[in-house]
Amino acid sequence: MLIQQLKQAIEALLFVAEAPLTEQQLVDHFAAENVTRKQVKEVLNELQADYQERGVQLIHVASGYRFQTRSELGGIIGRLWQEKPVRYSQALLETLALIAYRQPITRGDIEEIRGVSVSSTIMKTLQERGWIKVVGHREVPGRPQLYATTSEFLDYFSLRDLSELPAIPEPATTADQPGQIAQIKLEITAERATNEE
Amino acid sequence: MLIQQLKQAIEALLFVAEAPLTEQQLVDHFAAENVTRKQVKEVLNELQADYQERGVQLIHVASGYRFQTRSELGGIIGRLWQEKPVRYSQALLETLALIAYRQPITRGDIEEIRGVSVSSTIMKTLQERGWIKVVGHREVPGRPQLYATTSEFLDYFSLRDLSELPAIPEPATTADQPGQIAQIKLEITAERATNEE
Amino acid sequence: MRQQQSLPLGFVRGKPVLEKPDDLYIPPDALELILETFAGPMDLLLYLIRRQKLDIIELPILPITQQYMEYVEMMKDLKLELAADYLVMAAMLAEIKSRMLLPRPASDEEEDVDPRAELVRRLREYEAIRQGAQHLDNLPQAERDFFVAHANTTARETVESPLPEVVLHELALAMSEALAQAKLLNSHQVQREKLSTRERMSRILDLLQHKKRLRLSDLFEPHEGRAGVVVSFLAILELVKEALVEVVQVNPFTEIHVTHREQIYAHSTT
Repeated sequence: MLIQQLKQAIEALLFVAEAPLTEQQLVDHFAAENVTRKQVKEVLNELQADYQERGVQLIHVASGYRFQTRSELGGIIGRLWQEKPVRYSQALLETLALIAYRQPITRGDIEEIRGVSVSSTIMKTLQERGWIKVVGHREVPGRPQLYATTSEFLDYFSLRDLSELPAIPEPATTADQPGQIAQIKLEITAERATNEE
Repeated sequence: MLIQQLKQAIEALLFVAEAPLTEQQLVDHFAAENVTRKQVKEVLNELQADYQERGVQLIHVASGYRFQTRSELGGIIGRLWQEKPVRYSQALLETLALIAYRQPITRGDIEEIRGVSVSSTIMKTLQERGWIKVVGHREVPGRPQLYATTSEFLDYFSLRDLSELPAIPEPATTADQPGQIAQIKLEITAERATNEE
Repeated sequence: MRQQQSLPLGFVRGKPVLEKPDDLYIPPDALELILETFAGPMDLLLYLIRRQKLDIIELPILPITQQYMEYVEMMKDLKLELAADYLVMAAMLAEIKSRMLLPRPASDEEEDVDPRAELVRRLREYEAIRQGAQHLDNLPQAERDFFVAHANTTARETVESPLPEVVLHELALAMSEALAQAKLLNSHQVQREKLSTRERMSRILDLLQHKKRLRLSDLFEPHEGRAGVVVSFLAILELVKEALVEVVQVNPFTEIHVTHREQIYAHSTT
């Protein structure tokens, strides 16, 4: 397969696939043509460059590559539809930020930091949107659920991974450190257990 | 609005609109920016030229302009939706077997042997596949159709004639099964070997 | 009347509402707005600190507590149903204040922890999270700032779903299963010999679909040899036995015909 044909095919695939496509999915798609990973990478890079200044761009998000419109055009394109885009409340954004930046985290942790009880509506909304999920339990009385963000969350905010989130200050350490270290250890255990399932 | 911005916006709009967009719809969309029909036309022409050699092309269809994949790529793109072949049901296989081994046979005969009614879907599937056909009617009330296998059936299974159909194996359900006992023994041995590892 | 200073009643679209209307009338909608203004007591506390341009680390507990209480009192005055969380914070501030006021025993100096430390930690963490929330809000969001781009394709329509595969062995197994179900295995032993006959039966019936009458002699193909003739003959006998065809000879020594039974009826009625 000529690289020019491969480029056209990958471009077309990315425009018609229902979800973002990963490098691996693309390599697999062309298994019959013996297309190498290197070729796929090369084509993706070329396409990203080609579309740099266009109305749509090739973006690498958590679940793969997809074409999406330039962010600056949001307002103009939004006119196509009657409804205005949803604006999220401060409470929801703070809850989401806590889960995103401090995951895995329990509802209790969120309430402690925000100083208010977390509304069930907010947690339900976040889960229904597929942005957060339960990744385990903290092994303390009551075994509270530990929440983390999903790849849908990253996709929605056009991010590839959590490291792309703009930085915020690290949590301040408290006097009673040993307790916190033990806690972190437990969290990791819980997460591992979930992954093995 | 700069022509460059307008081009990006129209390009993005055509990629997100649910249906093709007409020149008029585009002019209306930019009413607030005083974009002229001439400008829209110009942008559309430019976009058509830009995408001439790409994996997707800007096509003018009856209801307007839309981006669509190059027709030559059909086969490669179609693979995205290519399903893994499913398996036929036991009921279908038994019906086919009865027709093959006991032809010419009526649906009633098959039902009598299998003890359950034969679904019309199964008969339709087998006929559509070209494996069975009606070769006549039994002259009894209702004149039921007599089914037989076809030469496509023989071709599919690489048989010269029906006499090459394999002899029917003993069903696995009967009690005296030296073969099965041996098999169980082997399984236990295999399991032990695994445990010893 | 309580002294107002410049405490905001709340924020409307991010802008602080500083003045209570002179006539003390607050439209019901505004009350709710005020309630929803702060995302919680931490938010309020942080606002008070920032407004006074104070340092969180050096948290001046006395003025902050005083201002916080004023705000809470004002909310009570306005008959707002105050969230319990605000009162919890008020109690916490009061406790810290009282501990600050108590003289510290010299002997405990090593274990002495600033009573504000925990609140300061929480405030800093909350401030960080507020920043995080702001970052999230500023990130490009799907369906607000960007839209996933799609092109049309006809490729999908041309996809044919592959037909299931069957191997011969499966067919034999299925037959065995079907017969086992009917407990008819013994009486239905299928012999290879007989299968050729059954195939020939199907063929004769099929021929009769197109030609109503077949000459018996046409059913014997000389090139098949003796075995072929036998198979055809057995097939015809089997078809007659199963009452699927009729063999007719109008006069002795004339051509023998094989016809569909239906055909006989047709002739006899006309």
